[in-house]
Amino acid sequence: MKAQQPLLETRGLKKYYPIKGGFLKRTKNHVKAVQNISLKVYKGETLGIVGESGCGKSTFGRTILGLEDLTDGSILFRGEHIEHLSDRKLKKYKRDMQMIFQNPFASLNPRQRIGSALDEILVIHMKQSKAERDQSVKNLLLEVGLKEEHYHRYPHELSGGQRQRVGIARAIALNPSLIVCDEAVSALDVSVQAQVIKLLKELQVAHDLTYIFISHDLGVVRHLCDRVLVMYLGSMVELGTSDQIYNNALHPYTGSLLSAIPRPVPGRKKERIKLQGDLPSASNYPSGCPFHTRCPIAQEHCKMRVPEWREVEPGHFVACHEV
Amino acid sequence: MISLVARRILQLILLLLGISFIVFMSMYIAPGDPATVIAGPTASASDLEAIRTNLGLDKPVLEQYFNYLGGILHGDFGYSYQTGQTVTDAILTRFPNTLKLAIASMIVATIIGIVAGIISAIKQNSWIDVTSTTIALFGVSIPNFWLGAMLILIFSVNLQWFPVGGLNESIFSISGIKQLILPAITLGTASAALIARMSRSSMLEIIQSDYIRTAKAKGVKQKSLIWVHALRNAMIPVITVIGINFGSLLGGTIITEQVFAINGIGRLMIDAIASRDFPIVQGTVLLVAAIFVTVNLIVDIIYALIDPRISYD
Amino acid sequence: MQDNAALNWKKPKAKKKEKMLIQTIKRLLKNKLAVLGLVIIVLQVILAVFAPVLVNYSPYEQNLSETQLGIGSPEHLLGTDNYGRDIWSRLVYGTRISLIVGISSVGLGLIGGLTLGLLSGYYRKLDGVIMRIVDLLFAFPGILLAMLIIAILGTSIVNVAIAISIWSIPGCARIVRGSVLSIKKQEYILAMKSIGASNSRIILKHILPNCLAPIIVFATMRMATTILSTSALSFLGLGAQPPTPEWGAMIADGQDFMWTAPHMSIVPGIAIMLVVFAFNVVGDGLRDALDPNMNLDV
Amino acid sequence: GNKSSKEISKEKKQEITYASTSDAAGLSPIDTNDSISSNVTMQVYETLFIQDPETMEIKPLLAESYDNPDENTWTIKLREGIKFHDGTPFNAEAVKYTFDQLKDPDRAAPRASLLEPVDSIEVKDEYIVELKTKKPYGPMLAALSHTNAAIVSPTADKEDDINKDPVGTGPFVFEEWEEGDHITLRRNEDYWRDSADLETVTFKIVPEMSTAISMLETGEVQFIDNLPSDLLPRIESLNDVKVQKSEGTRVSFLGFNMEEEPFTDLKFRQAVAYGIDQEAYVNQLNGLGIMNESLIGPKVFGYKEGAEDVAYPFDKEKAKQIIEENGYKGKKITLLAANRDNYKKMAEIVQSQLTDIGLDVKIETMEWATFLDTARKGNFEMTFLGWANSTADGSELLYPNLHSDTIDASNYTRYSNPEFDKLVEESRNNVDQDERLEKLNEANIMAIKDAPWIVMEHGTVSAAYSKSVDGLLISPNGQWSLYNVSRK
Amino acid sequence: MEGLLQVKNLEVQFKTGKKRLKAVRDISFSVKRGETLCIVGESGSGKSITSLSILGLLPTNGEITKGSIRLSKQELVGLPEKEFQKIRGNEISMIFQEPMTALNPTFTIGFQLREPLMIHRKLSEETANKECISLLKRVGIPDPAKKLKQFPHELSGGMLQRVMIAIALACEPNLLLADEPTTALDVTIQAQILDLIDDLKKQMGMGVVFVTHDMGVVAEIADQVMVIYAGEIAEIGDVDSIFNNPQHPYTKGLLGAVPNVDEKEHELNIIPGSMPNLDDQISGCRFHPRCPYAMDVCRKKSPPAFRVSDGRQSKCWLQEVNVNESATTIT
Ligand SMILES: Nc1ncnc2c1ncn2[C@@H]1O[C@H](COP(=O)(O)OP(=O)(O)OP(=O)(O)O)[C@@H](O)[C@H]1O
Ligand SMILES: Nc1ncnc2c1ncn2[C@@H]1O[C@H](COP(=O)(O)OP(=O)(O)OP(=O)(O)O)[C@@H](O)[C@H]1O
Ligand SMILES: [Mg+2]
Ligand SMILES: [Mg+2]
Repeated sequence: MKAQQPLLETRGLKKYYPIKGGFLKRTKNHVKAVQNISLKVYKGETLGIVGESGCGKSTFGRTILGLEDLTDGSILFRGEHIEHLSDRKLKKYKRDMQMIFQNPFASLNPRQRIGSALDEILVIHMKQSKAERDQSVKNLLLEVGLKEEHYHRYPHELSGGQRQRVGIARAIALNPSLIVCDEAVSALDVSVQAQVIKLLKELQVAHDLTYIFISHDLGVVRHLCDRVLVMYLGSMVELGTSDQIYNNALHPYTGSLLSAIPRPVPGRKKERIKLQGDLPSASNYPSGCPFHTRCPIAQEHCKMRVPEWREVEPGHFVACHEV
Repeated sequence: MISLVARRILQLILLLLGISFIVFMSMYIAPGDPATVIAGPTASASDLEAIRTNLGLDKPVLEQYFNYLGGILHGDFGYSYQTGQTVTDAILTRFPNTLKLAIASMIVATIIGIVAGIISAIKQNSWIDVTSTTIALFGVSIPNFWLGAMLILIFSVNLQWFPVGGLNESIFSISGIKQLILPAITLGTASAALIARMSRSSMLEIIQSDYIRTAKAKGVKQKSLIWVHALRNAMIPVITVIGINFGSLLGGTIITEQVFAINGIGRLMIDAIASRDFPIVQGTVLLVAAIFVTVNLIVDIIYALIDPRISYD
Repeated sequence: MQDNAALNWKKPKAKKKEKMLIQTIKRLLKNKLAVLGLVIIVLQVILAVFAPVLVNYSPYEQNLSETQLGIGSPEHLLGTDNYGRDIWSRLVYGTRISLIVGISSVGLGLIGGLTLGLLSGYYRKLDGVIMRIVDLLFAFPGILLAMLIIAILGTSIVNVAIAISIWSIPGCARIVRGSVLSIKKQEYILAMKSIGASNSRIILKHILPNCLAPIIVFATMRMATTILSTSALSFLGLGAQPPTPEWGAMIADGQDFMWTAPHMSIVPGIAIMLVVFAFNVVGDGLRDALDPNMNLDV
Repeated sequence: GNKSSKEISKEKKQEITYASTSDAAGLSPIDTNDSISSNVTMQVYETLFIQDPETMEIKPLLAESYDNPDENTWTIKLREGIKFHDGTPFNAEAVKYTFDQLKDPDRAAPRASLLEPVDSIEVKDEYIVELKTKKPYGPMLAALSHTNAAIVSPTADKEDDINKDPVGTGPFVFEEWEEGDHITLRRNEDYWRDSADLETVTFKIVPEMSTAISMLETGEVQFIDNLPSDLLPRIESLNDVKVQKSEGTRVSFLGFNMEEEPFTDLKFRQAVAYGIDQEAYVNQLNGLGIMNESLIGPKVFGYKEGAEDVAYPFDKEKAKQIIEENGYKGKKITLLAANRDNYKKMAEIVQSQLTDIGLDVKIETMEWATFLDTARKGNFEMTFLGWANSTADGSELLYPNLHSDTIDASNYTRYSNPEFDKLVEESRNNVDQDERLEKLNEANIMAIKDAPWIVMEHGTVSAAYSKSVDGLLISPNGQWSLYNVSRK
Repeated sequence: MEGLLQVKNLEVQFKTGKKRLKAVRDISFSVKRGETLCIVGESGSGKSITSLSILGLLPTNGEITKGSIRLSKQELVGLPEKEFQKIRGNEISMIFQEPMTALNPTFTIGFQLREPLMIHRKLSEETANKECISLLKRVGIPDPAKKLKQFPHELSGGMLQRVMIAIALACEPNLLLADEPTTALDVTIQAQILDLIDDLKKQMGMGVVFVTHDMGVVAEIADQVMVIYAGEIAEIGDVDSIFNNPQHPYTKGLLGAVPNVDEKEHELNIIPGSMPNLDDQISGCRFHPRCPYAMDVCRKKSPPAFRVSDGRQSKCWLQEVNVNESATTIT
């Protein structure tokens, strides 16, 4: 697996949002939403990205899909640089990279019927006749477990799970190789979530899909992902196979995350690693290790130096001085 | 906040430049000649020529425009073609009246509009709601002159409560306030109707919001729920409407000023347009534009005051 | 076989679509006020279309010996005006012009306002420029604008519609911009971007339909102002030229007779109010009926 | 007889408020030309001569007498012992100064034409002034009695702006002008005749006539004039209000563009003339208009009874016949009408009447300034115009409106007829009033027959005032003096 | 432990158009002092509506059509609004799901926190402020005096939720309703909030009704669990037996659908289909279309609530088969 060329690779990806202010609206400061992310995603795998809310997971996802202009760094898709392509050239790659959004309701136009929402993608990308498109849409609906009758429904006439299935259908419509799932199951309740997870797995096999799976639900990530990236304040904190992460978490942040997951087993209360305070705001980015302000094992030098990104064991990377 | 004001002033200057140019050009393009109006139908061709030379209208337009701008830089907005009064004087004597009228009618409109809108939102679909909506709809479709004349007929001529016209007494006197009431109602009715509709829909949305439910869960009483918790949020969109409306009110005082014999900017402008008194037209348009922008700036500041999420720095 | 499938596929669709349209209409018809409004509008349209059949007198026919007859005169139901013309005939014929001017100038204003509003809301770079233009339009006196239009385009009823429509543009643009700004943040817009939809498609197919609700309210409220504005413009000689019957002008003409023959201005005044009322309630109803989220089960 | 009325009106405050539809343009007779301004200047300034409001006879006012040593010389003897409000003595110097200013091209006085024929003004003596003309100038006395020929205080004019702060010799002294709102005058206690009864006179600006009427009803104003015919029934229904109407000098007419087809054809003009029923129109004016088809109206010098008989009276059948015989049936014509006065009313009625005789007439209305521009350039087919003849002299009507010299200026219909021109010139360049009358009558008849205009009405002057107002008299040119007015 | 809240045979209906929809059907439960009852169930199953009915805050088109709700001895159904205002925020408090939208954006934290104190405890503004500071300290907010002057948007979600809790606890209520108070928060903050509620419950001896659909959360905090499905109680009982020995097929399905963090190869159990709409006509058991064990009787007759053991009920015909004669129907 590692030998092959990565499907997607990011090198030193940065995304800053300007904070404007003052007379003439000059940029005063930046929100460092994504800091220096270098990552390889291989064909057929599912890469999980976890982290607290606001740590830049979605921004990362949007940036690699070209929905945001990046600040610095490069994105390679199948070995080609795509970060500075014009919209028209990007269109070709857009077919190959799709996204499933968190909120199944907000990600569908409330005034557009399901059928026409799916049809529209085909109109944009495929030169097909109406009949052919109808057939494709029908197949798509069936493939994600919906029925023909849903073709004419409005989003509000579907249940949450069904809506998310539409979102998935939209993502796979063009037969992409990479799908970014941004909190794709977070808004669903467990029983529906299980259905959608199953569907994602089936589709992965059927279409040889690669997923980047963004979530803050560590249970779901555990269940779905081959490798997991842990992010904190826009930076990479730890990366490894899911076994490495879940069984042998090295970074104190990963540890505290894992300890906070409520287990569905009554009476078994694990000792939590409690973090002090809230996430510092991305605009007043801490010096040194971004985690030092809340780290239970922080030392003086953590405030000064940014920790290196080290490979501790094969495929297991971590950024921490104390490991 | 200071930087907001500074930026707006910069924008205002650019806007005024743009407007003055367009006004200048439109006066030039529009048919009608100030000299003919001044001289009247009797004038001979040479009379007209003399008047034109006298007013500087014989020069090329652009030269006229730049002369005008040059004058403005020295605080000289020119002289009325008709009366020879300086534009500044002409405007300053009338502006207080228009301002009084516009502010009074805005107050009338705001109070009536908001109260009516909120009551109909609380009693949604009740007869009060239907009545107030219907009145609001009629309010926007009553021509101003008609309403004004009716008010005069009923309240001035028949009941003799208010004087028919004029607006020259101090607003701090009873007679001054009496003079203001009918025109304010006339001018404010349409705005009141609009504000009522806006407040109603905005209020309806707010009272379904989560935080109102939270307040209820705290045991907050109905009255303070509406007038304390919901009002401030409901006002945010309404204030924009009030701001925009205030701008158009200033432009819309013409008919009210005519009907109530009020010596104001609206009448000055319309008379000036009718007599092609370009400097006065320019002056009044610039003034209205400046006020419009200022009012919108104030609206933005009020925004920031009632909605802490907005900050301008 | 594929053809067959496609055919089967299409059939229920056509049926279903029809049903949706009917459903919207049904939803609208459930709203009593909206039905009342519809009835008024339909009546007005009937009046406009069948004007010649519905009147006994030409709207232009003067009878200087029977001027200012009051309402309920045996020969003239709504009385006569100061030239002895039958007010009912003038009202009926006036429907044509006033409705056309009202609807077309609100329509034109919407086109202008929507364009500016959509562009400035969607493209941040255009926002500053367009909003300054809008400020300019707001601050520029309407009468002067109308004079410009006469100077450039000449006087005609079409130009009236144009002049009045320009007055609606800035308000409309602001409202649209506001909605666009909030709709733009919705996830489904991002979703459309992620599948590579062009900006024009996003604006026209996804943003526009979702910002219609406030526009409907604006447009219906605007009808009144518009019809009344024609009378303000007749002062400039812009507008329907006499003796054309037009409601705004009829009200303005009746102004001097408000004390002696009030029906001359009240009758067209009520006609305008009815139109405004009708369009408003239908607009409100339509907004609700078109909203797919409203659970107005039929 | 103002002394006696003063006794009677002891208890009533001697004040009057007049509602004016618009503001004065200025308060200097030299620099203004509009009737609103002259309403005020009439009370503050005085002219050398004055027209009797009833008889229209011209009498000396500031002048004591005049003499014509020859046709081109006017020697005027002035009244002695009169002072301007600022104390400057009234004398021949003041008259010369005023007239020189009026004629000065640099001052661009709008009514410079009044003294245009005057060549020089000389001071012969402290109280004798001599005007010399190039050609004999018949309407000289009328011109000198024109309000814009009123005499101003030279000191005030040199030192101050009399347009803002007027100084004359009249019965009222200027007190205050709040532009756009009101003008206040006070009684001149040192007036050279008996002082006026009224202590204070206010000109209040009330643009809307119906508002002015309401104010008359509530007593906020006591006096309005120029009553619009449509509102007359309402005014007449008011208690405690008197309405005065009398014949005036104003004429309103339908003018043809004499340079445009088909108006070049006398037949066509005749047909239109036959087709118009002025009586039907005048009947709509509630008595505020007089039907007479003579161009020079009965109240204007130059009118001789019977002149109207040569006009083409209303005869629908005849009109139709001419239209049909000459192939004008269905002819498309645009009727231009300014949005002012009664022009729209005329337009609606005339349009209907001309439609009846087989023409296809469209009305085009315009706002005044645009109209003036358009009409002046001759961009019209036919239009309505009016002429308020403040000097009430027929040559002051015929010369500016129909003489070929004034084409491109005030001769909007572009009528050009050398024979007619000659008659008008003869009436102007003659100081023998009887001969002038003859010439004017001849010219009038010629123009009526030629029909460049169809007279719609001769105006009336009208006013409505509170019954407490006494002694108000409106002269046929619409002007009035408050000198003899009192409240009782 | 004494009985605090008694809900009996609660039924809630909504008016939409001409139809009436039953959102809550015949629900009964009780909560004692110091006890936490968790209501779990799919989205739309009626969890929020149940808790809102207790507080008398149903949406305007909703109404309680049957049943009784008693707080201590007081009947809440049909209580006049004026009386209810005295109870809300005082004896019963509620924490809502979205802290961001549940606080008024235009008022300071201080204002919103002061209010219940001033309304119910009639404190002066000054004393209320002091009280607020100690409340905020109690919910673990650093620098409380400064926070009082801040506006909701200036605080993070976790902070806001703590403020919400402080508001709810201001008058030391006997009963705390928490409607998904942690769903919008991420795990680390969720853990803090859960601990906080638990601590406070112990300190004050409140009864807590906790609405959630997260089984992990339930396991952590519940004493009693009520599983509801499509407006009906599927199963109710103490937390251990519900998790360790679920009786109702729906409860089993729900538990099986939770991914296990500790075991990668854990097979997710899928409940096929989706919850019926409120207006769907379903004969028999409302769960039967999705139930793997559905029998004939399930399609025909709606099951009664079978007693499984003390305080433990399951609304499923399987009970009759399993426990046959020992099962007692409770209505
Ligand atoms: N358009 C934007 N302008 C400015 N700041 C932004 C913008 N979008 C995101 N941010 C900021 O960037 C940071 C990362 O945001 P992002 O949405 O990527 O976080 P996330 O990890 O996806 O959070 P969540 O789990 O809540 O979705 C946050 O601090 C956010 O406030
Ligand atoms: N105002 C209303 N009018 C009509 N139906 C409503 C209304 N409010 C809620 N419902 C319906 O009542 C049912 C129960 O809603 P409720 O909010 O209690 O669900 P929930 O279990 O809290 O779901 P979630 O987990 O999504 O919060 C749902 O089907 C919902 O659609
Ligand atoms: Mg995100
Ligand atoms: Mg809920």
